[in-house]
Amino acid sequence: MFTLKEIKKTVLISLWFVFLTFPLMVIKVDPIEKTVLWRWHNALYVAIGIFCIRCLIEFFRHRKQQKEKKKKNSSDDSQALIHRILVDPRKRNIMLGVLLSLVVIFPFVFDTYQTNIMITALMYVVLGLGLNIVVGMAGLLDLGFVAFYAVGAYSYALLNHHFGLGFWAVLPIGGGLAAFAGILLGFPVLRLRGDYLAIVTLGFGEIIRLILENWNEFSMGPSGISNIDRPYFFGINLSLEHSILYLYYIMILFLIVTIFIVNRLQNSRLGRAWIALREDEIACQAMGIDKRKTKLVAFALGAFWAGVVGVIFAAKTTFINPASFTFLESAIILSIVVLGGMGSIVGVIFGALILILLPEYLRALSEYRMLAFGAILVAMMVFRPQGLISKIRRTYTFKQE
Amino acid sequence: MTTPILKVTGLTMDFGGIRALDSVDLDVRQGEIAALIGPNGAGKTTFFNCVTGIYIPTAGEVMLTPAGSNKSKNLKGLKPNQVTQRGLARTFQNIRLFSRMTVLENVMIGRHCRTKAFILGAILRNRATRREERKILEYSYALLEKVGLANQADEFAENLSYGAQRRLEIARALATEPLLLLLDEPAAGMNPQETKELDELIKKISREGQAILLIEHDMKLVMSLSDRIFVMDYGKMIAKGNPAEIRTNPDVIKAYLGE
Amino acid sequence: MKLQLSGKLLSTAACFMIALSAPALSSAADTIKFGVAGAHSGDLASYGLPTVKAAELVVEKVNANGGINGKKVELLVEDDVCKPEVATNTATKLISDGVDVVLGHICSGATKAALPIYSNAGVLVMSPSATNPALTQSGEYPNFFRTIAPDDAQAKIDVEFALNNLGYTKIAVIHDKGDYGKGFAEFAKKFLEDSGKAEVVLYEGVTPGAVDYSAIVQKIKRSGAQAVMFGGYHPEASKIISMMRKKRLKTDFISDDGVKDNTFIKVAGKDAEGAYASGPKDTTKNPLSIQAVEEHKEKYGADPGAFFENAYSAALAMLNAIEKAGSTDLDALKKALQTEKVDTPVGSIYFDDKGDAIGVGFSVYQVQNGEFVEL
Amino acid sequence: MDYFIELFCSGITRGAIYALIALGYTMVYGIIGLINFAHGEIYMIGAFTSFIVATVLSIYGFPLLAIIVVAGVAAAVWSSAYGFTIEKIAYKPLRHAPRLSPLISAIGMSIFLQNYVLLAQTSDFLPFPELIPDFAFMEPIAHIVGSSDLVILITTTVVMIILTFVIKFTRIGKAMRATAQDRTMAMLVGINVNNVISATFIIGSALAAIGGMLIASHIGQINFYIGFIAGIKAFTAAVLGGIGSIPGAVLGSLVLGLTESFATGYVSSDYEDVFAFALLVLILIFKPSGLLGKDETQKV
Repeated sequence: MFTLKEIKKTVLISLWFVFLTFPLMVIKVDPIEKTVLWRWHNALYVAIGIFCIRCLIEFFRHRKQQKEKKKKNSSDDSQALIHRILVDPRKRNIMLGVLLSLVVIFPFVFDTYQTNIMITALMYVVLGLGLNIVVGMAGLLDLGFVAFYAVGAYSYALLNHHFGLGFWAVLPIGGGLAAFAGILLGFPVLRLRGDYLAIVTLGFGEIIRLILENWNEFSMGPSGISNIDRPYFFGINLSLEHSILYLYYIMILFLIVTIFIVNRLQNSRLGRAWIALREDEIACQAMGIDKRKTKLVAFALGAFWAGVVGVIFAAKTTFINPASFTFLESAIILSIVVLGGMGSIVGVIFGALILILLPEYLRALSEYRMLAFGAILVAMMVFRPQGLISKIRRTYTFKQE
Repeated sequence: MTTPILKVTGLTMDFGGIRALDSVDLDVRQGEIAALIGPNGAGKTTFFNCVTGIYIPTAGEVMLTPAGSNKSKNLKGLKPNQVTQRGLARTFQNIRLFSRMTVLENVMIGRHCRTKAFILGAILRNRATRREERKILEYSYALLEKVGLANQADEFAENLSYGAQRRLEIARALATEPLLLLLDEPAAGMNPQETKELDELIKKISREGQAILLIEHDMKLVMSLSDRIFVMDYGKMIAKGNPAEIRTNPDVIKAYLGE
Repeated sequence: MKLQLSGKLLSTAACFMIALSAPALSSAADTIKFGVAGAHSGDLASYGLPTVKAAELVVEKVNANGGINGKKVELLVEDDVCKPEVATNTATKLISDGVDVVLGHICSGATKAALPIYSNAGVLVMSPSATNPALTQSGEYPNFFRTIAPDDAQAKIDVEFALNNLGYTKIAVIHDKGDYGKGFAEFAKKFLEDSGKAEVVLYEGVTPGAVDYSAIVQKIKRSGAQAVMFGGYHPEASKIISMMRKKRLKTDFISDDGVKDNTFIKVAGKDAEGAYASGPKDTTKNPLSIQAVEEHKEKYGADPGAFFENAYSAALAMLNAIEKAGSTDLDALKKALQTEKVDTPVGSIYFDDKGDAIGVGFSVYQVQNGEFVEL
Repeated sequence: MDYFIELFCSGITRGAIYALIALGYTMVYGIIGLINFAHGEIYMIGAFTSFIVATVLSIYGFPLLAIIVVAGVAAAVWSSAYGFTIEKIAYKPLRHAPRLSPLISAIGMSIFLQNYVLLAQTSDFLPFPELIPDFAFMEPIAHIVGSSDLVILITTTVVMIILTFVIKFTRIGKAMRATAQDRTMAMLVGINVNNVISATFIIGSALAAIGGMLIASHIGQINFYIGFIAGIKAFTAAVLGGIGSIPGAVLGSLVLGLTESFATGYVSSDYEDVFAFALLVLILIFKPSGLLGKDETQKV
């Protein structure tokens, strides 16, 4: 299967990587003691490692090509399975039923830790769905989404700290304030396009974080706010395990509501307007769509979900400080949307579960986990650039009288 | 005589120091097909852009009057979406469809400014919203049938043939229920067969009482369709009249053939 | 409706959880599970990784000597990236794995987020580096101990030194905007103002990681400060002091435990000469400290990093407490920590009832000829 | 007034530092429209390579000048190699992918490279050898402008001039401009677009490496995380100046550096970044394509 030429090429590539990694992998210097450590064995590891990786990639590419040759005529069904299920209402209901019962019994099967990280993953699903409105549907590249998340989290933390307001009371307030922040951001950036918009939203996110960090009187600065109340359960203060469990079910419920609403938005007059806006702004306006209003609504709705999840986040960790709201967080949420497949709700769910659970399960790799995370992010994009699940084309059934 | 649907007076547009439109007057009457012709760079598309709100003109008036009414609306300075809302819809010289949306969805977008459902309606999907959605669907589908694209309703717009994309743009513009339809070079790049079909389509729409203003280079098409023709050169209106008059107008001949 | 449903589930779940969690806690009979939590990746990894190495060294030695009370010690190392939300996951992970004691976390914020979870499971936590005063002084975290002085204690030492020993009257207080540095700076400012002896002529935060600090140095120069009191870690400290010397500004530099690190001297080189930093007493002459550093050099071929000695000491203290208490029960461990003295690289220490170490004696050091010399 | 001049000089130095990194961002963006988030990491790798080479050479007792030249060349060579390889692995397969996919790939690459250096070397801060000695003739004004400030300033200026020249007049420069304008057309007139893109990455990375060496020498320390923060700022500067424009990147960097410096000097360094980003937002509101960016008037 492997020709001599290919092997030769693979060897050359391995040698190139040996050269590439030579200074960083092989040499280690101690500038104070003035000693040089030559770690030649690392060069060998690199060579062998790259050789194997390349062989693997070639092997799979080869196999895929052969497969494609075999069934050239059959339609692309690599992703059709999930869509087939979603399209057929009976299958869909069965699947949803199975999924729901799995989700409900999850905490009883697994331990608190698993439940805990599942809550985190679910939070990111909702964050992803929120950002999906802005980026996936309306096509507005937002790199500062974490700002709205922070607004929500700090709303709860501060209102709880100063006025003792409870979780359920702040939930809508946090969402509302975040939506308001979304509109505030939206106004100045209405005119900006593409990457200019991206950098301004990035700046906005940083500004919010810096204000939280520096304005001690308001936000208590970098030392953060501790002892935030967990959600009360009808006035009863729950123990830690119970409140994690409680939060888990709150999150599940909230996720279902979110999916329901986002799905309806997507298939509405407003959702169509967002997609049209993403496709062509000028034509969109010429068709009578108010660009400003549509954009602002997208920003506000996206931010609303972030704000609500922020409130849940503060209630979950019981402690927040600005360190949780860095640019990297925005990048992760954006990765969820893109990885899942822009504009696809199912995709976002998969994307969030993968990106959030992956680093947790990669804990076994300990110090290599972020290295692996970065590599996987690149690999997923290279092998599936359109995302895990690309959006289904919506068809309308039309009966003529 | 009834008030013309569109009455443009003294429309002027400056870009920096260059005067692209110089006090242009034009009017389109109820139910007629008017054409705007002129050599390349005469300012025809600039005229469209000024009328539809993409550019804000330096001076002049753009008045739109619904049929059988005396209430004129001034369109000058309005945003493109407001212009469309008031009843002026256009197509684009270089096709601007929503390429990753289906053919049907493209037309449904055109219904946007004639419908109302918003966030709450979308979420609750109450009876009024459902009825509205159904009407959007029916209206859009009927338009697709009119332009002959009903059997491709679920295709992505980008997968249509060139001529079909042009027709889809017309359908999309019609979906906004315009008082006046502006067509920017609808036949550009079409083969004779497609042009012939377009000719029939425009005539069909016109027969239903739709007022149309078109920019076109294909003289055969212009002459066959138009009730009246306006000729521009170097940003000025140099002639207007019926096809026969224009054909023999010395200024027009000079503009097209040079000195 | 849905809420009531989840309420029912909740009570069922409660039964399950209690049934499950009871054996989990007592099952760790064969080994002592020693958790290490902190930033092991990301921008703050350089403050978390030395603690892992300290724990590895201590545990290796203890196991080579037959373990504690006949049980081997097993390390459970978990990353929290210094983020509160990750720290709660780290903590639940450690608890799920049946951890007995935890060395960590590194950042005060992450520690605060994680503590309630450990507290709920009755697990002892000892941090080598979390300096936020509230951690011990608020009384909200009964399971928390630390081998580092809280911000206010450090600030007090530095301020008294600057006022009484150096006699300065105009001082610029600079911090790195982080929870550690800004906490320190706030106390320093407060003590300086309360003393009535000196004026805070400048109080500002610098952005960590910035490519150039000359603007803030010019501002310090203009303020006419006789000394800069810096709250933060050594990378920013060495950048600022180098920039000050480059701009020919001879103002004295006084800082905290985060700067009293050999890396500071290595990086700032000759610019570090004459700088002051507070830190645990006489570590450089303490044989245990010398030994710990030697062990590190031997195993990892480099000098230890930040908070290494605090971490080494914390590991020794916790293992000693387990040995003396004969169990890993929180109350027994607390009692042992509060009564039994233990010899560590930072001194012979035991703990007060709030959780701060006693006997860590703090003093001020000055860089002289490329070394920290105790004054 | 003295204070003003001092702050001004600080701002210019900072701006020149940003410019060295921003040029790479703007070049890559100009050609393939990608925000290359891994560019900050290339800069970091350049700094690390020059650190390793310089330290090894100084241990073996080479003279300072030789160290500077060899370390600089080594940094440029290896950084270019990294830039080239990263483009081949992470961006080239995505050339026809949806617009955001390469961005995510770049973010992944950035995380990967950071942790690669963390594991291959160390998490600690390392002292960077002082490659730029204090010039005697600078002594009278050393309290305002240091020797390393001067070297950075001169390097930035020279690099900008050479780069402008290369892009305006050389074959490869013309090919770059053609590719930037219309990739398909460039391909049709016989330009090897892949080579042009590779060349862009190589040049941009080499610049970042030189910047890495100079800046690390100026600051005196490095670790694996320096690229991220510097990268974000440099990117901001590139956008401020109009991304895709070489003089724009330099101008944007200077404006950003001066803003930060004056914000620190006259207001508070607590909020220097807030000022920087607020300025960015303001400029983009009034000039949506940056200071020197070409206005993208949409042809209708």
